[in-house]
Amino acid sequence: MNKINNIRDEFPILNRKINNEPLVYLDNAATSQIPISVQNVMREFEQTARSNVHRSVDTLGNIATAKYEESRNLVKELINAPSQNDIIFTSGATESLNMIAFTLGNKIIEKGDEIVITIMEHHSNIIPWQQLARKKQASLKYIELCDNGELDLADARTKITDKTKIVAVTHASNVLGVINPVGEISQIAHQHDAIMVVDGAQAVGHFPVDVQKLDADFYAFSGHKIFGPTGTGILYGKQKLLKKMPPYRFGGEMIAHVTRANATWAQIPQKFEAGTPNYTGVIGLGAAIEFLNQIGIKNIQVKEKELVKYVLPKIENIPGITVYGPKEWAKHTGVISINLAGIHPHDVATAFDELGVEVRAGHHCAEPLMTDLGITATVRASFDFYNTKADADALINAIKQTEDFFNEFR
Amino acid sequence: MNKINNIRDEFPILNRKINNEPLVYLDNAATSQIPISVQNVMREFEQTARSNVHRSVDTLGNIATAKYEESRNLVKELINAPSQNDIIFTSGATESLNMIAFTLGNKIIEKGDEIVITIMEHHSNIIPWQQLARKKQASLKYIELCDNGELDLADARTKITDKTKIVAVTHASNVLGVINPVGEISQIAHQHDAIMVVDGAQAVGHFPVDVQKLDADFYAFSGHKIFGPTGTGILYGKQKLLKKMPPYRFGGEMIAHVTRANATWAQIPQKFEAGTPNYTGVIGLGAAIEFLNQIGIKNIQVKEKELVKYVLPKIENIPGITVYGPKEWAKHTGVISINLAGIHPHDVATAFDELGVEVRAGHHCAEPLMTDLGITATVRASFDFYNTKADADALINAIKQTEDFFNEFR
Amino acid sequence: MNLDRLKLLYKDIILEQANNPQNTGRIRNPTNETNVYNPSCGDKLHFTCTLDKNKKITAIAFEGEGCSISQASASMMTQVVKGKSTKQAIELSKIFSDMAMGKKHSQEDLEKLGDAQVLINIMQFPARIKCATLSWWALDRMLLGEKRDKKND
Amino acid sequence: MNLDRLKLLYKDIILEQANNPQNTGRIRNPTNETNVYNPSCGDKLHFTCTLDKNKKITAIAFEGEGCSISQASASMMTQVVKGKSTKQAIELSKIFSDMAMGKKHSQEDLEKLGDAQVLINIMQFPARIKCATLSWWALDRMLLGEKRDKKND
Ligand SMILES: Cc1ncc(COP(=O)(O)O)c(C=O)c1O
Ligand SMILES: Cc1ncc(COP(=O)(O)O)c(C=O)c1O
Repeated sequence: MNKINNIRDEFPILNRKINNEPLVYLDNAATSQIPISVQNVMREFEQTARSNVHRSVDTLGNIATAKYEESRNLVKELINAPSQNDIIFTSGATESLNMIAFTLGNKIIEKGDEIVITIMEHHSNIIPWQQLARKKQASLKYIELCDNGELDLADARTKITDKTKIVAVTHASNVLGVINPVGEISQIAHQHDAIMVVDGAQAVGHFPVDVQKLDADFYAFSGHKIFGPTGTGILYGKQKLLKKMPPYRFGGEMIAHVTRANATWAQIPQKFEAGTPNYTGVIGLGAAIEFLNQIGIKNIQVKEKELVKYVLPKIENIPGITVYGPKEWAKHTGVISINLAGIHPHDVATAFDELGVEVRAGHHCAEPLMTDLGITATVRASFDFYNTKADADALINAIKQTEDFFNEFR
Repeated sequence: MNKINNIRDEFPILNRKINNEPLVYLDNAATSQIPISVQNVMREFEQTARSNVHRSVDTLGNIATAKYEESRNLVKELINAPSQNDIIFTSGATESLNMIAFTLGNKIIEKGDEIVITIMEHHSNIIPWQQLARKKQASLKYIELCDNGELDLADARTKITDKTKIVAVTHASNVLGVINPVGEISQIAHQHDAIMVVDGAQAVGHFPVDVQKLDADFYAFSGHKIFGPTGTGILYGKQKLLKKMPPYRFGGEMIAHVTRANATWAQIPQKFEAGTPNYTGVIGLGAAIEFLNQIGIKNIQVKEKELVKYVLPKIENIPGITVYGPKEWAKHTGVISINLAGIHPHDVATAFDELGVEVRAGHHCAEPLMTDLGITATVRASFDFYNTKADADALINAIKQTEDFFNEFR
Repeated sequence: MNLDRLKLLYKDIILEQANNPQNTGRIRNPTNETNVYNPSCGDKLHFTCTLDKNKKITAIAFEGEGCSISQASASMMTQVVKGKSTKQAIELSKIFSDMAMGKKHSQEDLEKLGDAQVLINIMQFPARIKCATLSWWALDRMLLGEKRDKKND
Repeated sequence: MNLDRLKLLYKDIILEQANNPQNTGRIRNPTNETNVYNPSCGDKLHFTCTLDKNKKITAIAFEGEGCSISQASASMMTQVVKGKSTKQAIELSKIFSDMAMGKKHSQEDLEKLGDAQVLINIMQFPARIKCATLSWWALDRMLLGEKRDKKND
């Protein structure tokens, strides 16, 4: 745990000021900060071995390719995939999810089929399925929430039927801060021979993820949310499904043989990685995973729990506050969405910003959920392991001051 | 010009050794090196303002968004686009080209239509069109080469007809080192109401590019080939075509409004930038363009010409050498593809690597061109402005030593 | 650590207007209307107006959800342009947008904006400029058509 | 600045075999065949062989283009496995692949590889290991089916 306490040195941004106040960075669900050590790995690579990967017999290309593939291995281990050939590098969770919908989804979904998602999904895990369903005259069904802000597993059992071909569920919500029972939903999906897609954008880096235990068919997440570089993402897929999956994009590196009239594809995973990949980014992603491993994902989980245990009851005690999602801290990730009675979330965020507290206000790319909750936006504070109790206190104070400021007028 | 001479300090990698020999980096067509100043801009951003872009009312998000959009403006100016709303950020030239094929291409191509490309295209500008043509039962036609290694403009006039809906041509070849008359082809395409797509991956950063003068409808290129970070790319498109173009990928940032059943799209260009973009990469890309501007694209062009003028005749004079593409240095970019009689390109590249000379051996993602030339691979040396006459001499020496080594045996 | 600077932005009149916005709802049988959307925060507003034969704005209204800045700005915009000619309205929009961007402008011009001029400090809150300019952009769009789209980006 | 170290890799026998590869072409009516492809350089080779009732390799041939390492390796592989049982051939493939990766192996094992053991220095040229292992991987594929696909990746 000591490692965690000194770890803020790895993130110099945490020492900056915002509007003359010390930065309190509580927007980790949007993007997490990146450690110096990860930046150094990329810098070192760029200054000593930058070279395009694959299809090369020179020393530099060989070093770059080896490092790139080493990151694939680190990802495999991070999520306990059976093989590193099950790991496809993408530009982010959004691309990972689109890739499934546009390739395998497009191939298997037919008129009358059903795709089941949940009402708490991020747009990146809604619109690809929604548009696929529209194109194919299939139907898109939503698993609803219980009153306690959790997913309604009984509803999942009703919505997933033998007509269901794909079930796509977020592992952890970017609005409600709830962790979904994806293992159970996976079982239900498989009982109906449906493919289980898990959006892990808010899960990986916060608690241990084991794609085999979850029995997920696909698992998607982003590098920039796990202390890695932007422009990197991952799609894990079961080999047997990747074998059926047509290529997503065409170009260099993903081919076996090209003639004027046709082309054949390289082996998996290269088949799905057309063009020069974000190789420096992927190497940085590997460094970010090593950073994660060094701290220990379980330590991160404990630290985040501690912060939520400290701050959530305090928030709930402030008059005029609505908290969305589960009310018990034990059921919460570091993501906490709230509203202040009668004050618009953007006005709240501007007030918080005056106090150095950086949160996100808006629909968080989850408009159907907002509609379902009867609101248009929330204020979201999202904690990561490098946040402190002082950050939590600053948030509490910001809420109170903001209420005072706007209520004074009324 | 002095700026150019001291500029190697910006690229520490150029001081490294390969197999105990000083590195002679002649693989710039695959990926160019990245200056320290560009790395510093990204590092500075990551350490002081890293934050997700768009949809944010906090200070950090606002700084990040402003810098991100400033890069868009720099790209606009670099290629003289009419508006920064014509610039879409992608992950690379490959994605840019796929984007057109999968969206507008998919929308407009019908059975019996024709798509015209050239035989010297990179796979990234072949396979998307080839697969689109196959899917739509359209035909894919190739503009052939003249005997002198240049594109046959007369053939272009025959191949492009009123049935042609799309013409896709590389601005400069990544194998032959020839610059194509894309302005003229653009005219021909427009006479037949076809859309002109230009692959600028080997052009931008080497000589001035003006998309309006070329009258290109679309123009694609990659950041990692213009001294920028990996995982960044650009698609320029004429506004009137972008307005007709359906979205490419679905997710966050690209929507106006989402309900359970449907979604509407954000304005151009956000409509085409789904998910968290590679924002740090794009900010680095902006820095790379500023670096380019500081040196002066014309100075780069002059320097590259000088090197080619020096080295090409020397190469041609070595017995047993075949040079592909134009024979005159004046018609050449820094890209020079050769073969050594009776020695396989991979064996050549291994020998060169022993001498510190990093080139690329293979089909260079241009298999149809290789087939057309009656070969399977070439050795490609590609010069950039930071290369020197000493690098050119090292290449000449490497060729001679390699010939001696392998010929001794016979 | 306090919110004093916030008073530059949230003046009483702004919070008043935000809590009791004027000219809300829809005009029946409008001659012009538009939907606008602020991509940086998700606010959506719908505007309707009626132009008479002389291109005078005889009625104008808005509806939709948003923060207090965008609600107040919409309310103040509709109040100041009601009764103005299209040309005058477009001129006011230009003045407002210049003011919001921190460009220089004469006191005389500013006064033409009526209550809306209290938003002058918006330029000190760059993340919120779009909240203030959204309804003026909508006015342009409603009166001039979509060709002015680029302005708010 | 010279090419002395290259002699570790390009021994006379390798260049000889590359210039005059043995067992080229195609077996007629093969019992097994496979296409392999080296994604790191683009080499493509096609292999055919005939197994008799006892699973002995009675004939084997290859065709296709490639560098001198892959040509020599294919030529030497076909020579050493001809007449061997499937089991023996797979064992040789394992020895070769271990050798190429720099794993330890007994002198006795190495000698089973015949001429092919001259490729032992390939491990000092990591970028070329696949050129050497390609035809052995093809052998596995041809004899065992595609389930061994991962090996060469
Ligand atoms: C739950 C969830 N899914 C998907 C995404 C999309 O990730 P990205 O924007 O990195 O592609 C996000 C992040 O915003 C998210 O929170
Ligand atoms: C002419 C040409 N087009 C397209 C590409 C593809 O670029 P990228 O791999 O960066 O997507 C390349 C680079 O390899 C190229 O040389």
